[in-house]
Amino acid sequence: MLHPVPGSTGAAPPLLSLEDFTVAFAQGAGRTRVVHGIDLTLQRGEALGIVGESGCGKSVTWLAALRLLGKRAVTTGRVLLNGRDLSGFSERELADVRGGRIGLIFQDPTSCLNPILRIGTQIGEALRLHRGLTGKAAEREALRLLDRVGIADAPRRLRQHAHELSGGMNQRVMIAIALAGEPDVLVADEPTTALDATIQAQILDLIRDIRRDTGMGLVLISHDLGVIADLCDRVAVMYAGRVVETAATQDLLGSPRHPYTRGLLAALPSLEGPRVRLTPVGGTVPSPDAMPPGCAFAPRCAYAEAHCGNGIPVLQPAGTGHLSACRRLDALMGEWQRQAAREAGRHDPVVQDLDWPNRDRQRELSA
Amino acid sequence: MTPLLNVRDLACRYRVTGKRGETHWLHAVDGVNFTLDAGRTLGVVGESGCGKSTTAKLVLGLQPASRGRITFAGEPVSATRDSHWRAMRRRMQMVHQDPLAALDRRLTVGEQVIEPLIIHGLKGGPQTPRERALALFDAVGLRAAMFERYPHELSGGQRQRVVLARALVLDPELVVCDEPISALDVSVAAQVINLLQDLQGRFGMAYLFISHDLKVVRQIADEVAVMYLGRIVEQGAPDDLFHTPAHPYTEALVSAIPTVGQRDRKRIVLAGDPPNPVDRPAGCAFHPRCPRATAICRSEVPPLRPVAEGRLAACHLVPAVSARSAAA
Amino acid sequence: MTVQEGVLTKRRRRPLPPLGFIISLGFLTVVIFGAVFANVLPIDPLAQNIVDSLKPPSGSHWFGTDELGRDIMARVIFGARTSLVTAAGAVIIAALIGVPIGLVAGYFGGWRDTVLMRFIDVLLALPNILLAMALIAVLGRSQTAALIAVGVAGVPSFARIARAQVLTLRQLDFVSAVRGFGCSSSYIMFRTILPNILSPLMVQVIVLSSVAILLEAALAFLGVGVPPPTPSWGEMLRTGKSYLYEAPYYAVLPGLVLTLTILSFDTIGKQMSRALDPRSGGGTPGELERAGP
Amino acid sequence: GATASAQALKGGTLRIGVLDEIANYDPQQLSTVNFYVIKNLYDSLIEYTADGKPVPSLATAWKIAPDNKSVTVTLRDGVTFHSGTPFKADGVIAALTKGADPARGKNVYSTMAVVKDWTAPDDRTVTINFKDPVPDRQILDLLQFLIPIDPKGVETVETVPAGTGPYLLESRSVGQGMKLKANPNYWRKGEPVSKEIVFTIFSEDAAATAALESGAIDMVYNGSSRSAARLKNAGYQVFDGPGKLVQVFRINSTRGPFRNKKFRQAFNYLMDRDGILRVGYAGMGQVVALPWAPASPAFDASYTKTYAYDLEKAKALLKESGLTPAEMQDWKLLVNGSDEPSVRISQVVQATLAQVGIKIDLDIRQGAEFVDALLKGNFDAVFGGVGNVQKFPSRVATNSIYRTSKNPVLKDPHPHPDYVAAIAKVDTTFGSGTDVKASYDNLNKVLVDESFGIPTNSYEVGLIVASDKIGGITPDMDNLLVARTIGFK
Amino acid sequence: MTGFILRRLAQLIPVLLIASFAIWAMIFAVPGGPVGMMVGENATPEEIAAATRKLGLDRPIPVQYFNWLTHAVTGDFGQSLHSRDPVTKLIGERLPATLQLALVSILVALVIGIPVAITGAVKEGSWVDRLLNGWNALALGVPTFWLGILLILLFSVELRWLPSASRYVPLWEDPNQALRSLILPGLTLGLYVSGILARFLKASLVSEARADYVRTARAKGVSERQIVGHHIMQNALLPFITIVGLMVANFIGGAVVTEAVFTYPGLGRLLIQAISTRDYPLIQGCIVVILVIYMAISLIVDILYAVIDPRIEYR
Ligand SMILES: Nc1ncnc2c1ncn2[C@@H]1O[C@H](COP(=O)(O)OP(=O)(O)OP(=O)(O)O)[C@@H](O)[C@H]1O
Ligand SMILES: Nc1ncnc2c1ncn2[C@@H]1O[C@H](COP(=O)(O)OP(=O)(O)OP(=O)(O)O)[C@@H](O)[C@H]1O
Ligand SMILES: [Mg+2]
Ligand SMILES: [Mg+2]
Ligand code: NI
Repeated sequence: MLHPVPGSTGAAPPLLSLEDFTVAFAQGAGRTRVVHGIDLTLQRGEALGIVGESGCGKSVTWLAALRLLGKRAVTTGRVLLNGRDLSGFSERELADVRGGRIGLIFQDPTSCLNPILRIGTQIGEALRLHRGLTGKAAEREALRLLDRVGIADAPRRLRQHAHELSGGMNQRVMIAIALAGEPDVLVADEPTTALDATIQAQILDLIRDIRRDTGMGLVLISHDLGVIADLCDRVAVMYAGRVVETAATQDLLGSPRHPYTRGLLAALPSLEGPRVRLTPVGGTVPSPDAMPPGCAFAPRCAYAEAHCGNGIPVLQPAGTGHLSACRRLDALMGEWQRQAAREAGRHDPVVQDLDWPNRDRQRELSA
Repeated sequence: MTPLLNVRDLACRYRVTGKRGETHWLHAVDGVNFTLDAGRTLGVVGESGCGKSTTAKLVLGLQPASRGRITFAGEPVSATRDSHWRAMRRRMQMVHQDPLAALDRRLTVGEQVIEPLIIHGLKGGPQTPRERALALFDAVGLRAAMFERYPHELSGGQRQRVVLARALVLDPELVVCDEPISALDVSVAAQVINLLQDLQGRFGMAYLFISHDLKVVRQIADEVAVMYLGRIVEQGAPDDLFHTPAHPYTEALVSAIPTVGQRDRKRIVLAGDPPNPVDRPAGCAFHPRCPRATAICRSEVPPLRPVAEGRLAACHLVPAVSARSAAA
Repeated sequence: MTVQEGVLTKRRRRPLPPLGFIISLGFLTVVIFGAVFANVLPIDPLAQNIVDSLKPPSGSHWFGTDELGRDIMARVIFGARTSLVTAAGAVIIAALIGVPIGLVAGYFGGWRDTVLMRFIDVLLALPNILLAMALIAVLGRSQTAALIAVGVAGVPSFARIARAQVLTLRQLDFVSAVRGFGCSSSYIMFRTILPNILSPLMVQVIVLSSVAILLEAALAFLGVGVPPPTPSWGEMLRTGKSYLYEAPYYAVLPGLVLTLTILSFDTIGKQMSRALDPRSGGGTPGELERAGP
Repeated sequence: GATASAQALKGGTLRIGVLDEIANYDPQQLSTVNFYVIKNLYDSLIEYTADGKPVPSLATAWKIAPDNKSVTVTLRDGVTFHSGTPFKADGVIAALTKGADPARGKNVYSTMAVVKDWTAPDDRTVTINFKDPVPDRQILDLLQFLIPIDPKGVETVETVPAGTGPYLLESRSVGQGMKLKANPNYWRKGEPVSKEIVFTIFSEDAAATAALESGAIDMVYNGSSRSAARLKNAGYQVFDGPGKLVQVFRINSTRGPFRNKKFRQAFNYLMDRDGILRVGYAGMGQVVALPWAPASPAFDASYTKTYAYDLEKAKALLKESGLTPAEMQDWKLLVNGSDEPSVRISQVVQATLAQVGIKIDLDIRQGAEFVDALLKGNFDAVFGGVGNVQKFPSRVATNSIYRTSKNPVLKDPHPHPDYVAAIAKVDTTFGSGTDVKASYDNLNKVLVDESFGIPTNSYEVGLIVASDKIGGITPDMDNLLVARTIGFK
Repeated sequence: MTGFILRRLAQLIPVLLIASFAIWAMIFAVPGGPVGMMVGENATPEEIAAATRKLGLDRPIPVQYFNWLTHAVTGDFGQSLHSRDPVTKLIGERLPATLQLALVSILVALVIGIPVAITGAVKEGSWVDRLLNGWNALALGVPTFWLGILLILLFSVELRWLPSASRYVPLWEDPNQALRSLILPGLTLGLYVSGILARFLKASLVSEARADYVRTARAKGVSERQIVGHHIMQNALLPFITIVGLMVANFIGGAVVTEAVFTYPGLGRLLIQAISTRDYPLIQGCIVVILVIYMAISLIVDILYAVIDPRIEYR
């Protein structure tokens, strides 16, 4: 499937788009910027995956876009919902958007539910706010929603509290609450990270089904490429507060065009194929208040050259619907293609082990 | 040759208080058997609460078992804190999940690596404690300069290296790793996995490697045990086990793993939640969620028995192979 | 994937402490200075001048004189010494008894916990002031008695804090790790756990200091504290209260100093605990403790 | 004499602030805490006027036998106890019996020491016989002290009042106060004036005076001299009765440096009596060097001049004592912590002693602990008020420090035989001649010579501070509160 | 639930036994006995001996304790040695006074504390918050006896509006008089407690405000007002109940100082008086009552807590 490259707008405006969006936190007297200018679009009904290491700004971006981070977070840039900028919205208008146009679910479902209110009350609250339903009508709708998210024995569950339900069930409840406002987009922030593998599969299935039935858009945040690959049409890879690569899922997994994405893929152990030694990305993510100049990934990048330290690389086309923010994109693309051809069938490290403090000793050990 | 670690019919239960103050028994581990040879790695996988960590603590004698027997290099392991128990500590060590939590924020990492030597009074010997600790720093790939740092001044990967160095400083024969990489980022996790493998190659200790991530276990283990509700339901070589799971639970678990490579793979989605260990289902504990359960599954507990070459499974539906061919 | 990873690798710039904290610190410094150097100051809290009794504040007697013509300011300064010495001694006693109780109860649990905590419950159920008065009744009225009584009243709070801290710490991996090395229980309690709970205990020391000063003053106010003629703030309030008509300043001025001292301790304690609570953006216990290096 | 003015007074509810909780209703357990109820719930056999003249009360007449070995009392007719029982000789006998019983006699017991037995020839007459001849004044003191008790209520008198007094107990709330209401069958005509008395207990003098000033109460009984002095200036009425107490610096002469007579005598000069009177009692009272109130027959003002505050004389005596400075210091001054003036004057003495190089500590104790130390003689020195100083001189021996036998402080045998002899002399000298005077002079000389008690000043007890609306206050020899004549102007 | 309550009640017994024995043993360690106070300072040895015998104080301590205990379990706490009144009567007279003061103080504390806490939490970090923090520090730091003195100085000495000495008048008998008596001590005590309550409530409001479910509520589109009123407040009030309960429990015997300042006839002062006169049965009685009430209140709080908070189970 082809997606319009941002900028080459089609007929209708995208459902949701971020333009040069930045987020900073007030820190004492100064500010620490954690998201450094993001451009992202989400078409109606599309599923967009966001991956990246911990702390790269995946959650903050979306929470800040809906102004859910409180006063300490300062944002710039635009957040357009159907072409209207959310930053101009009053708290009231925004409240309608939250839950009404954009539903959110989070990582730890149990702590995300109010511990002393009944499940039914919490679903009912969303129904009242966004659909004006109360009393019997609300209850009927709540039952339908619980049914929809696959909770058996719904009438009883409505009267229970979060701690009486398992994590998987609570995540279903969260989804039901998100669905209550019949939103256009569901933003799911690591919805399965806290859940077991078998439960994770259930939830992912559920989200897929709901999307199929309602045509709702999806922003799925995860650090697990597997989860994203499972559900998303398109992926954006974030690194240190920036989007470094975005492409259709298959495209990105098949031929990653950014050294960081390649490194991420190479570091993943696999259940299939022969067992090979993993190739980790050395070093660690720079902290937001100590960003390297130029490309943030350069200090860890095996392909980095001197000029990577000057100026921040911008996203540039790297194929159809494929953007990558690397200064050496052209050079590397050629190199990788040659390498792929040469080593077809062999499983060799994609990237070199870089910041390994005792590289020589390491060799000796593995010998 | 006797195995390094031999666990027979291990069980552990906790007393829990119910809603109305009544006492229940929670069978966290319920009849676990396995052996582990020196220098080998046994991976243990299973869902949250299936008893992995409890098994680890029992094996190390950190907690008394309610049933069963553990022998370590021929000696029984008990949880009575006597001098024998203390001496045994030198030979078996543990690596925890969250490296930051596993380190004392108040001490430099160097001091913490030396601490076990001090506790065991190993101040003399060919190396001073500091030399020994520095040698291990080197082995786990930490610069000597980091010796004086505090845990929060290191990165996640570096902290886990410190934890490993500390575990190895007493030269243990067995290291129990309880989800050692779950708290780490993907790229850092790969560093630690590699390091674990390298260290085993160099020092030859055995690993009991616990994880809920099948992919990681496959990467590191020589043998895998799949646990479900306090029991091992399947055991075998990782590749075989993950490619041709014998037990329906293993099968579902493997198929549930989202993988980068295969999209739209047919998934077996299990219905329901993992059962409550307080009231275990009768018969095969897995039967309420098992798509293939039959009458016998509801009534009889399936024993863990050989089902193929080097493979054990606890399922009524999988035909057993004869003991002889299994032993081969 | 912990948040701390990002936060802790770099030490953040800490904002300047609030004004109240600085003022409190300044005030306490003055009080402590006065208490320590009271002896070398040219003042005598005991010198009587009966003819000049109950004179309002003036150039020669800034705080006025009391019923025996003694200089109230001199007595307030020496009273600081009584208060601070009693409070310090009491807090030390409370910590020396309470912390081990909490450590043992929390670490071992089981019957030791039950027995020790029942004991603490009894202490707790009796209001501090009554407990202290009962002890003073046994020990006789003296500074030592006041010190012990206030100290014993502070035992439960140390015991409970220590116990609660141990209960959380005991679960933590680094404690299990040390245990896994095969060390003794006392090693874990006193070498591993104790240093790690020092910071919350320090906060408690500050908080309890203000409580101890208050309690000491209250005892003196009720007439069972440090016996006269030793100057003591509470005793001055007690006596001053009966001269409310003739000499209102008598009760008001020492009370003001007492109040400011308590407020200062309180402010400092609060600032410290804020610094300790990572969620309120201060730092970690470890950081505060090693503020030097 | 009060009756005349009582005519002009209106009754009503008299609201009186007091500072103590009563111990009980037993009239024989007379202590300052009970002072405000006894004379209102009970009547004694006779009463004294302020200048010491005996007047009838429940006894209409009394006749002392010529040999001073018995007294015959005629009882008033038509009086009933609160229970309705008519007052007869058995009421007096009940009191005598109780008073002579060491277990129940309480304060009366020691006074009863001179009594041999008693007879009641008829319902209206009681004769009390003495072991030895007893001076007149001492006999009158006994009659004034004897309060008839309802024979039916004598066993429960601690909790249920059993008297004939002008008021009945209406209700009591422990720690808060009590309410008395007028006895409708009271035998004194036109009395009590006020129909109701509400006693409110204040734990502090300041609180009581504040209540008086705010108009919440009409008078304060037994408040401190200090606030009385202040309120007097503010226009309130202050009444001090004849029954003063004398503050005595009591010395345990069986201990430490106090065994040395010269050392003890130095204390006569070490007392800054004026300072003590001012600091302790706001100047209300007199400085004294002998344990007598001015109303006492043994009162002698000259001693006060002779033994005025004089550090030089004191130093000389201290030197004469031959004690080393170290020997002089090793003691503590016991202080009654519940008594504010004591705390203050003890500090004055402490400061004075420091000036002559004697450093001492104060041993401040409260309540039971203090009394315990006092009773056991467990102290080196202590300030304590002595009572009965306005009565027959030998009555001073009812106070523990002045006791001639079984002295709890000085123990037996009495270390000051001269003093014992002087008291005996007073007790056996009858009449009103010069020999009586001589026996008093001798006692005074011995008292200052032995110096085991150093009187400093007399002070008021049972002070009454009243708003100007109040009138008709009757003074009592012991300064007990006599409310029956009090009313509103 | 019944089982839970019974179990908790059963736990009370050993505490009471230990406490009462400890106190009994302790009061005999105290110098001075009740006899002196009873017989007076001028008493003779005979009187002392007679009184001692009469009180049964000449018997061995364990015997005395056992005697007391056998009576106490039947509800008979003996007589006050001093006033000869039954201990239960004496305590019964003071308890309502104490409870009345506790009630008024808690009301004052709640009326001041809750708005302060909510405003502070909502405006966290602003100057209003700082101001209120300062106010709280003041409420906590000003010793009650000094505050009491200042209040007396102002309202009684200067303005003469209110009595400086408070009395116990039952509220239902004469509300006006009762309030006049309660207003100063209630304010003194209430102000102090308001500081505790406000600090505590604010802390729990602030920490609840950081909880994940609050973010969920916002994400649902719930208005800020409702989030505070509905979600945060309800959760924060739960632990608050404990504190309020503890405070009330502490007032039963612990308001001694305020009682002393205003000469209020509370239980605490009765106990102090009993200690000072060595009135053994009264001391025991008071302490047992204070302990029982303390534990009863904490039990009630626990039950309330479990009833209100669905997460708590009866243990
Ligand atoms: N409230 C906050 N105040 C200050 N900094 C914050 C706050 N929330 C997040 N950050 C910082 O912002 C950065 C981005 O955080 P974010 O939560 O978006 O990461 P993430 O990509 O979602 O990571 P994870 O995978 O761990 O959820 C991090 O460095 C984090 O420390
Ligand atoms: N101290 C304890 N008291 C009571 N129950 C316990 C205790 N420790 C563990 N359990 C219970 O025992 C069961 C097994 O726990 P265990 O920690 O061994 O699981 P696990 O497999 O390690 O799970 P996870 O993957 O979440 O770490 C769980 O149901 C757990 O709730
Ligand atoms: Mg996140
Ligand atoms: Mg675990
Ligand atoms: Ni598409």
